[in-house]
Amino acid sequence: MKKLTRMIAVLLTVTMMVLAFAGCAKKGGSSDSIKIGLVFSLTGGTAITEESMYNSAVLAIDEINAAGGINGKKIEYVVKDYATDPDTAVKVVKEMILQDKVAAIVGLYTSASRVAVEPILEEYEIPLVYPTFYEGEEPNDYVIYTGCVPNQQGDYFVPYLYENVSHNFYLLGTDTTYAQGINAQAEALIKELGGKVVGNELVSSDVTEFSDIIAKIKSTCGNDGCVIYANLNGDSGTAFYTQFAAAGLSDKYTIASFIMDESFSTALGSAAANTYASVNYFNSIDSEANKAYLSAYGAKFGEAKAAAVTAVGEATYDAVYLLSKSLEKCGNDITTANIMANFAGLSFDAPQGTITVDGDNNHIYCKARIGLVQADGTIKTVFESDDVIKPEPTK
Amino acid sequence: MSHPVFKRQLDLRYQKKGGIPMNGALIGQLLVSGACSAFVLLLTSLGLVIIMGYMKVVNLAHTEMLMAGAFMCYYLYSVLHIPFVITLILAYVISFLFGMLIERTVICHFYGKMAETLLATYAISIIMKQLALILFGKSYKQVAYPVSAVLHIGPVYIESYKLILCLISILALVGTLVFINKTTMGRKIRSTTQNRTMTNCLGIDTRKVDTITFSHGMGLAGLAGAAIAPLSTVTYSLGESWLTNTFMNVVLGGVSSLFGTVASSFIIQESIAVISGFSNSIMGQIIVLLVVIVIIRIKPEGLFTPKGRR
Amino acid sequence: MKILKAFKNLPVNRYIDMAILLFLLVFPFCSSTYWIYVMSGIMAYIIFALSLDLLWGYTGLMSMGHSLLFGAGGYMIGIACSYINKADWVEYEKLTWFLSPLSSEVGAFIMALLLPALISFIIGFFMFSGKIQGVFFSLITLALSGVAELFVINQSKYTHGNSGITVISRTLISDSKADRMDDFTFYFVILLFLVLAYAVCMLIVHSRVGKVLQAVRENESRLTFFGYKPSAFKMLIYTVSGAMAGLAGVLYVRTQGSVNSTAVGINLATLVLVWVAVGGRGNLTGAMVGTLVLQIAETVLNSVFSGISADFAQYWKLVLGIIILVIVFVIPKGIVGTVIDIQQKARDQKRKDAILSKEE
Amino acid sequence: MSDERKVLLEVKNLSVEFNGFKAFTEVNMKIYDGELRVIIGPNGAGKTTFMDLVTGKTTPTSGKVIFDGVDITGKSTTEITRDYHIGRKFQGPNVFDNMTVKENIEIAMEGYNSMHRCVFFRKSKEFKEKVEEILKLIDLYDYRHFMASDLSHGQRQWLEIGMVVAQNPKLIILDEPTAGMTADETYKTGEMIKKLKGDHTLIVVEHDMDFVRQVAEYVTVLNYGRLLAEGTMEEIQNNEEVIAVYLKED
Repeated sequence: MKKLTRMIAVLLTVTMMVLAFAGCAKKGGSSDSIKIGLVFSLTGGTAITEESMYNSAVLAIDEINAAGGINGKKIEYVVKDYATDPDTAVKVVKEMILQDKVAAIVGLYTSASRVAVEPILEEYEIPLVYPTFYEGEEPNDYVIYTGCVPNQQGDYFVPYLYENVSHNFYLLGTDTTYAQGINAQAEALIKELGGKVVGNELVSSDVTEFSDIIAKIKSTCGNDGCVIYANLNGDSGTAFYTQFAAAGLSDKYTIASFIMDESFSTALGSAAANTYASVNYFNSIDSEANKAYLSAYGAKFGEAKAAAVTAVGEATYDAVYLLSKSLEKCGNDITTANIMANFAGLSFDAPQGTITVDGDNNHIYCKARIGLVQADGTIKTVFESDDVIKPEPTK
Repeated sequence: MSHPVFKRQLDLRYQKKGGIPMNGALIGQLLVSGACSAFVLLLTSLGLVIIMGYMKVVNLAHTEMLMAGAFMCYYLYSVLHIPFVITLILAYVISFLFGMLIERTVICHFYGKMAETLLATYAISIIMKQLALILFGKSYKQVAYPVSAVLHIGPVYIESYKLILCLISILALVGTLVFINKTTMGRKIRSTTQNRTMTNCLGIDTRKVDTITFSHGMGLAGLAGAAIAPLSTVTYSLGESWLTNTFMNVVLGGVSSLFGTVASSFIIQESIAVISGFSNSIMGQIIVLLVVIVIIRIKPEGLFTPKGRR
Repeated sequence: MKILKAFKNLPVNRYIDMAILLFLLVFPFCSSTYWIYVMSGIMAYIIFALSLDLLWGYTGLMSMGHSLLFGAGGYMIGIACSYINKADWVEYEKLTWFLSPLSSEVGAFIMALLLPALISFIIGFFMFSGKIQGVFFSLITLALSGVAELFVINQSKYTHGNSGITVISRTLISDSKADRMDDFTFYFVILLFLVLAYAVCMLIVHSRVGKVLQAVRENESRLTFFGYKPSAFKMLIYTVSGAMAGLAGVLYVRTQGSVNSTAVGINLATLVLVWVAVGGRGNLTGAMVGTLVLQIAETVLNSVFSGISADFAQYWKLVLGIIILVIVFVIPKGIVGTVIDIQQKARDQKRKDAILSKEE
Repeated sequence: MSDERKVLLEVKNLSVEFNGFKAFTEVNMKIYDGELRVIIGPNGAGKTTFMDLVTGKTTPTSGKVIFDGVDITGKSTTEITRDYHIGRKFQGPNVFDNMTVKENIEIAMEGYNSMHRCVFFRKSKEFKEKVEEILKLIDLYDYRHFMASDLSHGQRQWLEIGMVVAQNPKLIILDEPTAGMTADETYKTGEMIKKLKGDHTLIVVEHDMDFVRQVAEYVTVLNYGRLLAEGTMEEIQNNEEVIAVYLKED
């Protein structure tokens, strides 16, 4: 018996040792390729949104490699799942930096995960290209932001709605820093314009039952017409659109949302029809670059998936291309300082039009667009700013 | 640096508002909405209460069963165009059979061991969720409202589908009550809960009783999932949003009485609706949950425990 | 000789403890920085699991919301760090009165242990004096954890909402980058705390208090007939466990370099239950083994599966679920629980034989 | 029995009602210091209720319980056990299953049950000796490292008796100590109880008449929550009322 217990103890120790040594195995990068890391939620709460991001990143890498790579070097990539969990994001980003020795990282969607990995980027001095529109922050020295920020959305969205829809706004949002930020921005703009905020409400992200909020909207907005400025995430957002339409309020009031995108609109169908969206890219943009992007996407992942490509997907596509351009400029001297420096002023003819990295704050110049969701689920651009807009992430 | 106006507004947002002028019509509307929400909550927690109350099993896979039910609704009703009523019945039957499978293969080994059942149901919930992710893909799936009319009663409106949901909820409750209180099987279930050994001695196969109880609980969860599918979109993560609410409801209602669950559904949803009328709905949620806990402290067995033995 | 004999008579799990200690001591010398970091996080989680084992394994109080205390500790550090380093989202000038100790680094560390202890004391006082028992205790703690997550996200003035807070990593008390240790040193700091926490646990469970706690688990009402007040003991252990969970939170946050709302949430609360249950509860070793095994499995699975191919990556959680299910099936008492059982049976048999031969 | 002996426990007009059901009606009883009192009575006679009332598990509707000159009516179980030293053995063996025999006894040991006594507890030599002595008394010394759950039914009964003795109470209440035992074990238990008699006052509630004959000096008979008879074993055996009740039972 004693022998058995001892054997178990020894066995346990040995397994653990083997595990420890297995962890030591180093992969490293080869001389004829450049290794980058992709980190997206392949499982977890936001995996739906991040699917088009991941696909676009792979598409862009394949295209670049097919065109001969970067200065003759192929892009090699590792992909990690952070499962919409900031702690896991920290872990896998560290793994990519320390184990896989990546030169740069592309990915992440949630603000929590971005905030969580920033200290690691600073510590190991590895650049992250963050392809998500978000609430804006003091730019981090190691992050390139290829999504738009509120001043490239709301500054045009709110006045447009004020002019074209109604002077009354009911502000609604998931209790996130993002929704808080843009709703506060909207409130300020509405006051400046002379409009009226009739309601302002945050709900927790697990609310999928909106009876009481719809009742309040109906009661406070009355018969004057109203913009429901609803920045609700994920399941909560789709539930609101559905229930709002079912309550028969779509004719009286108009929903406008930063978060509305093609993955929502194609699924929601008529429930989302005639609602407004605002972001820098819509699937329906009529340009050669966009057509090429979507057809390549469709060929690789299926036509149905191409119809649900969203702004974050396109931003990831841009992110990989911008990164490759920056790496190209580095030549054989690929260091983080060079990569970051080369981003400044870099331009790319993206599917959404030409975008340029602002060297002052690592964000991109892009056009503001406002879209109207059609009954078939596509989003038609109804407004486009004349020129690209300077990003102001701390505004 | 920050835009001055924006900064000022950021400060403002911490003095949270949300309160709006109240009037009779709004209060009436909120009460009606609250009642609808209460029935939805009742429907979604019924299966959980039954499994917890009659079997002392904390079923962490409950909310994933809601999710599975919603997917059944999507594939049967939206894709195969089977009539909605039949879809609901099918959702119940399929979930019932699934519950049977789970009970026979997994849960039956762990009766009376709370930790083990918890672990097993947790593992099942992970597996169910990941399978849904892999099998049904990453996209939002929409189930159209089976009926879309909106009824107006004076100043108060109500969506016809919400009424139907209330009806489904009541039917599920009444059906369960009849099943538990009036049928032979129900008597067996109650006696098994009271005294397992004794029931066994009377020649009743308690294993069969357990299977039926668990399957019925899972069936109800599947039915509820199918019924709430049109309210939102159907995704693999649908279960997550129901976790806190359903468990909270069971805590307040007490596990030994279905009437307790009915009452607590109403108390929770009506108070959230009314409080959110005055202040913001998150604080409403937090306050209600804390009040619930205080109530339990005073009545540890839950609000409505049956007084004597019947 | 006497020592050798005492060593021989130890329960098998003490050998495993020694093996784990040996493993943890050797580990950093043969692993990469990444794995040292991963193991640091796991050790913080082990302290967390130990705190739950005191409560659940020894006292029979199944807290389904233990992360509430873990996160409370973590957030104290987070708030202090963002205030002291003036994070760009901080817009308040001064901390409110009850958070004012957070304006100093040492104060924050003390608060991070005291606040969870206070919270658990209040919850404990509230529940145990009201005879809330069994499944109700579990469900209420579960609900509290859910409420805490909502609350933390809602109080964005201090907590930065759902985005979470960045903290200076790999320091113990200091909030300045200059005092940062390297991964290797910090690993041993955490290991030291782990050994301390383990020692405290051992001290408690082998003391009379520990025996009383086990008696509470076994038969609470019987204990009152021996003149004990079980509620006082339950409050005591809940408070100690809370402080320990807070410590784990601090160490974890310092390893990760950030804290966010998932630290107080239901997800982590359920996870820690799973770790303890998989390892086997009520013997401390189980909590450690369970956490080690499952956390390493999670890390390796995620890494290996995404290494094979991206499409394969989404299967890792499925495999994790299946592993847990298999464990619960094959060894329902947990890994260590089963091993102890085997040894116990063998020893009992030996003693029985001895008694029989004496009688003859 | 002379009335000059010190009265340890006295109940005066003790009654209790559960939802209108009178479980215990106006009972008066005196138990003297150092006595071994056996209480018998058919099912539902109020034996368990009597023990619950004395140990504070049930609060009486009216009447008083006086222990050692102090009114302990309505005090909590913990107080009564700790401050007034009444120990109680339950009907089914009610022990701490997943703890060893020795640990069971140690938990029960007198005087270490307040919080600070537990925190600052060190095993003294006397403590160890006392534990050993009790283990030998209940004949479980060889089994001291066994889990209580691994013992036989009879051994578990003894263990609980040992635990009650470890409390060193002035009054020991034993509820059917021989339930489920073999004849041999029952006899052994009887001898054990006789050994205890000198140092403690004992109340034994029992069904087994052979056992009662073995140990009893003075017997109280309860029926329907009322005191039916009191007297020596001989008197009781010849009491017609008692015979009637017991015959009716059989």
